[in-house]
Amino acid sequence: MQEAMISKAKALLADGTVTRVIGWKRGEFVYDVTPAVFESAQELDEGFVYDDFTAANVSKYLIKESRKEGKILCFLKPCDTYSFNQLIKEHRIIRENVYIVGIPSDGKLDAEKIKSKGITGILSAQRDGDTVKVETLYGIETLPLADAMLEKCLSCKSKKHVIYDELIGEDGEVIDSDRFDMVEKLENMTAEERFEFWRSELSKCIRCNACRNVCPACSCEKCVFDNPQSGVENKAPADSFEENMFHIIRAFHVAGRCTDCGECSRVCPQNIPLHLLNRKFIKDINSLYGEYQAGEDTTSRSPLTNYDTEDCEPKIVHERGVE
Amino acid sequence: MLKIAIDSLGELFGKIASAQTLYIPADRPDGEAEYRKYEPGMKLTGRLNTVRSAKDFFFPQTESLVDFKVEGKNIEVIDPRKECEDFVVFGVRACDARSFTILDKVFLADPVDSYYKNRRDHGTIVTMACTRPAETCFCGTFGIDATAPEGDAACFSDGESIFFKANNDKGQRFIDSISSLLEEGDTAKLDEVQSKTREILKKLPLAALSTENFGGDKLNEYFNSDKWGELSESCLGCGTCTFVCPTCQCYDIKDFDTGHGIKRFRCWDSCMYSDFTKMAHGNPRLTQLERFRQRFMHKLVYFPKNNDGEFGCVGCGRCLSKCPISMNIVKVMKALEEK
Amino acid sequence: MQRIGVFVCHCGTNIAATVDVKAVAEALSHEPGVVVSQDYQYMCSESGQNLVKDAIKEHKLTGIVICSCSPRMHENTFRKAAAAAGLNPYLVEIANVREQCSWIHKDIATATDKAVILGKAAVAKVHLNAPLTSMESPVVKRALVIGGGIAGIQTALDIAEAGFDVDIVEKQPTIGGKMAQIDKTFPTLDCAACILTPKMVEAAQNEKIHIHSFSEVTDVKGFVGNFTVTIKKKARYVDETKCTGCGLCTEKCPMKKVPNEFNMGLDNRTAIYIPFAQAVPKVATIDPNYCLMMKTGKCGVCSKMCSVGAIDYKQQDQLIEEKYGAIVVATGFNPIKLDKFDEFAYSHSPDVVTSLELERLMNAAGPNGGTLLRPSDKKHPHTIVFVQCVGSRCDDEKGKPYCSKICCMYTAKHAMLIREKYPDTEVYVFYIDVRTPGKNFDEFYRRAVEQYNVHYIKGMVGKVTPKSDGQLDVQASDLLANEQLHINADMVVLAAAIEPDKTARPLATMLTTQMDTNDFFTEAHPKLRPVESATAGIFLSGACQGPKDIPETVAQASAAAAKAIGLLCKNSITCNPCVAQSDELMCNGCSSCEKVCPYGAITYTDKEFRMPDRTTAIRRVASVNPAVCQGCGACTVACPSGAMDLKGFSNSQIMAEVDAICK
Amino acid sequence: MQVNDNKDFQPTIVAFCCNWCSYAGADLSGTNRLNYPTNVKIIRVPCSCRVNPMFILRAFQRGADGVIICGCHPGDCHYTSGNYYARRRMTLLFSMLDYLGIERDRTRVEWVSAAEGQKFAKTMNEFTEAVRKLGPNRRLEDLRCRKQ
Repeated sequence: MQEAMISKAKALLADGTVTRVIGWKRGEFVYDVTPAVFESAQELDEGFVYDDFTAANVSKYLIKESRKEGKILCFLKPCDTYSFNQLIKEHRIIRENVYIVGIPSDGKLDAEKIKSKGITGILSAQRDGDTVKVETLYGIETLPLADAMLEKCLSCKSKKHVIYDELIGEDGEVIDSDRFDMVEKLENMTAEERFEFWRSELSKCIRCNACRNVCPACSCEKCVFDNPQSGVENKAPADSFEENMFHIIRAFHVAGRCTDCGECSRVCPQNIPLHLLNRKFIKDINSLYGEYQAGEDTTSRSPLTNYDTEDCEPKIVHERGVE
Repeated sequence: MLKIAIDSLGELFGKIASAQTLYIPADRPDGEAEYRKYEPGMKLTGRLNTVRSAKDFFFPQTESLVDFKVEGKNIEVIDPRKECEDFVVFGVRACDARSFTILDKVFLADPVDSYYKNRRDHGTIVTMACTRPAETCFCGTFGIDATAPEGDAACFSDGESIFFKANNDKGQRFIDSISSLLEEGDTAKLDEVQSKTREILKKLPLAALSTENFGGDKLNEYFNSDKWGELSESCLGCGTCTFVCPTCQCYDIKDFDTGHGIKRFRCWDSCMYSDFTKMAHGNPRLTQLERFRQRFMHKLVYFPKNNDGEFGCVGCGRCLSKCPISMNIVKVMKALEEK
Repeated sequence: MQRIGVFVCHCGTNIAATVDVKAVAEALSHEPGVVVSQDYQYMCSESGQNLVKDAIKEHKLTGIVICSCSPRMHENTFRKAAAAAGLNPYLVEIANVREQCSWIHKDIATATDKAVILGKAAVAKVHLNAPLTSMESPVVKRALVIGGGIAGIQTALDIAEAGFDVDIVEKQPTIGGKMAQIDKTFPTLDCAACILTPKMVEAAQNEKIHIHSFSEVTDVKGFVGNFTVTIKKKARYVDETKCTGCGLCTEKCPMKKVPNEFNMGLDNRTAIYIPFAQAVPKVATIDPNYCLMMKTGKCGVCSKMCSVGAIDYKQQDQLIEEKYGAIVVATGFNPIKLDKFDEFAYSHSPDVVTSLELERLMNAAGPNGGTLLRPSDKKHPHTIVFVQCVGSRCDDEKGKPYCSKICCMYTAKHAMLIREKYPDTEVYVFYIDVRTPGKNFDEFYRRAVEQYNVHYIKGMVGKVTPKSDGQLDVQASDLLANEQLHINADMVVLAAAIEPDKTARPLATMLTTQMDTNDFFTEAHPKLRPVESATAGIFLSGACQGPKDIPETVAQASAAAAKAIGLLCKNSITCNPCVAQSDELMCNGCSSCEKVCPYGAITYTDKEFRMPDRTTAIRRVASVNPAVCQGCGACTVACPSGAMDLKGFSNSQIMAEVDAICK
Repeated sequence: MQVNDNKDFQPTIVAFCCNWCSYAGADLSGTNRLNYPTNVKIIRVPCSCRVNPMFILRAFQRGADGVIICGCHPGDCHYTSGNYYARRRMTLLFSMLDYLGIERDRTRVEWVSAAEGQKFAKTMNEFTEAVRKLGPNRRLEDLRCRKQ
């Protein structure tokens, strides 16, 4: 795949379709790839990489990149295309300045997750069917694929590209995913248990803002949490601010716009399952206001800027689920 | 050397905790490790290091500086500080141990930061030599010996026992306080473990990384390097690297209106943030490039320039693991070295 | 530094009996920024107001808080008083310590505590109040009526009567609309043409009314008092100013096989035509789809016949732009298409007709000169079956969920007229319910049943099948008798549901007015503002807002006119200054606010900004038109970055109140 | 459920009322001298759609024990559609708070028209009682703001 992408990129650079390519650049280790812009065939040959660790969603970079001179080529995985579309809808990306090549993805590995299984000194990692073989400083370790795969890929919602100029490989389908299982599990806990669960997770927050800064839906010029005028500005974890304000408000602000790309949880240095907040909103929206997938198109009204006169009353919250 | 069987660590921790607050690195359900206040039954983590460094105990992410109690039109000023109680941080790695040398240069230099000093005076750092360094480790680059950590007292494990060594008076007092549980032991096996570890350290992927091309005299050369644009291009401007870093020490001072008054507190800040050191006139570093450059120039050039060649990095590798887009000091060093 | 005055009203004993007003004044005097805190017997009295005014001047107050009755009662009083003393009226806040405190509580201690908290919240808010100035926006003294049916005509006549210029835009070659096609009207049975055509003529002759027939609205910009509308005058290939309507061309035109829309396609017209004899304007129009000259370049008969030289085969569509202060929508309705109702054989048999087609079949100016004949063989029908609710009150997607309202009455009218004129004809009406609310309506229906012996059968028609003998087999159920019926009918008349005109939805988009799911325009308030749209300056007339009969339409048309006149009478509009405001530096241009604005007050523009990284960039940012914004605040919550805020109820003001209450 | 019904607990309750219906309804319950607890303090907003979830969280942060939002009945909004948006926003917010383990009875939305003084008073009596039973809000408060 990587070779096909590089030759595609070279061809598009050569025929002048694009002037730059955004992709991923090889790092020091097998897993530390960095999103990067390539401007020549040589740069592509030297550093372009697409493998089991190229998980970063590059859509958000296109806000900035699409405003630069010349057209840019981006390689988008199925999940990334949803983010891209949503940003088009919000007038954040200039579509004409981007050439999209859709690329397939069969899930990415998570070095942090592998490390959390006690594996250290990672030198390489190879997928082999349902297992992953990890070569380390201390020998070879094998672990089940599910234990090494990114959470967001384990509950992938779609292998379909919702926007592209061309595809490498076959397009996939929307998947019947089990992504709401954990939300449901939480819903079925008692309020006390839910409180304990979220308190223990959210209290780990160090307010590094990685979740916000990586989030394609969080593209505000100035975030309310950075704006002293907003009344909710806050820089560091203070008492219960993150638990009671930051993560709730952030999830609410992206509700109806979050495509469930899973980047928030991927980047959280404290492994807080932030996607479970967004998924709760998605699940509620689906069940209360009809199925809605943000980013699926560029024209539909998001559920929170829409209504139906027959919508349910807020007291439905009091009437269902577990208290 | 004095030692205790690993099986008896619980007893040791119990004894320490009975005299003062004890923090040890313990496992979290998600597989990461964090420092926790010791409670009976708690076990040392098997992970090499914690997500948050030992810095937090001496320079917490937020702390109250002064309170103003407002009643109608009256304002009363209250000092929220209390005399710190003695505490022990156990199991600090060599890299984190060195971070205190760096933090001390900032906070204990004149004018002394009394909040920090209060905690330094009352805290005992007990370090633990590494036996299984990770691929992200590069403490050796900064002259740190992972097998001989600094700190008030150091511990060494041979897999069966933990050996103790005092590095200073405070460390000696600590060892004395637990000496009833310790016994003299043979270090033959430990020596073997140590030399094995040293072999691994030499083979680490980043073992060759050197600071020889960095330091206070490189300001002009690197400040204007054209590499910064490419390096900072993908930076999200989040604070992950800063907040997991054991040596980052920048803070902001803010007021919080509680409704009854004002709490003036300081909190960690990150030079990667767009409002870092924002002043009345605006922001001195307007682009992410400038902010990104600031972080690495500070660690590799400005800090050694102002602190007798001491670099602002200890090679713990946290930022290598945690940066959302995997940009880090190692990549920066290597890129700047490329001519 | 703020200098705030607090004034606590006793309201006689209304407040003072349960709230210790002196204690409230004393407590609030210690709040930050408060420089004077007083209580008084009746703050709203002249002497009370003077007390406030004097304090404003004496203490150079920058804001005042009145602890008194509800702001709904006296907010304006105190705003005026403040203005009189030189303080911006929007620097006044009211703490409602009567309706929401003294009147609902009995215990003096707790009521006083609460009054103090309410006062503190008001003080906290007023700290953040900004002086606001009401904008004045001039009103263009001209109205536009879109649609020239009876609704549009009536509205235009009333507006013109009040002395304002008014333009009618009608997409057909003539005004008159559906009413012109109707034969008789219920419940009085007067001839529709006899009452409509004088109004059409009156409209044509009124020098304040300007009729743009054969025209469409293509663009609407602006806002209340100041709309700019682009009207497309479609080419009719006849110079309106020259044509005298003599009709010679229509007689001589060789192309005579054009389906006649006015008679619902039941007969033919010529390629150059005047829709009907009383058309206004009485001007010919060439149908380019049929005109031989236009299609083949060979003919030109009309041009040769025309003595005034009005024929112009090269005429082009023309765009004109006009400014209006008010717009009245009167786009009316149409019967729905019946292609989804195959069971009634509408498309298979010419003898199955809609009610509107029946109107033409019975009309003296219709295809049969007023004699009711079966379309297929022009024979006199002896049995006619009427089917009600065809597509109305329909559960599935074939039809409409609503009641079309007029069908019950016009069917009774049709039945009665047929029985009157042709007593030998049997008339059956199949209905779900007969709905006759309206003056003299039920009496009318009863006459049909009792005097004219129309057979009303509660039940559904299941199927209409054309038979080989030319008759129609109507299979139906009688729900009351609980039996299946077969009727051999000569004609079947379908009461097709009515729906808004197809042009309504694109028009609503242009006007930024709201529509319901059935494409009827939504009124500003279902009870209290039935003829206004939620968008200021846009009014609703007739069936575009919902099914209506003629008297209702006319009533609403006049009501809409009255509202439009009320607007046009003003030289300028004072806008509510408590409107949304976008901080362009923070705006992302995401359009969330625009989507929730019920008034279309938010627009986006690309503007050049100096960015934090010293570059300049073109950014898409929202701006609010303060003349259109009504200040609901929906946008402020939709905006994730907080770029949108509401003056007078800003985020910081509301949070200050929250803080004061919770502390 | 707590056994203690917190008889002596005086909750702080913030009520956001839309200017056109519910605030007028509140006035009407005053005019009719219909009693409801002093715990309820009303904040006037132009429309229920002006209520930002941040205001609600802010109230809880600052120690409110219950927050209620009142607006025109659906279909009667002065601004035609404001309460429809509010209804969606509040449904989702309340659902999220519930998901986070916050007591459900601390939040409520009620549609109260300008004529429903009785309903306003009844609603406030019920809501206050429900919140009183829950006891002080400990889960959403910010300790820095707690009354000393």
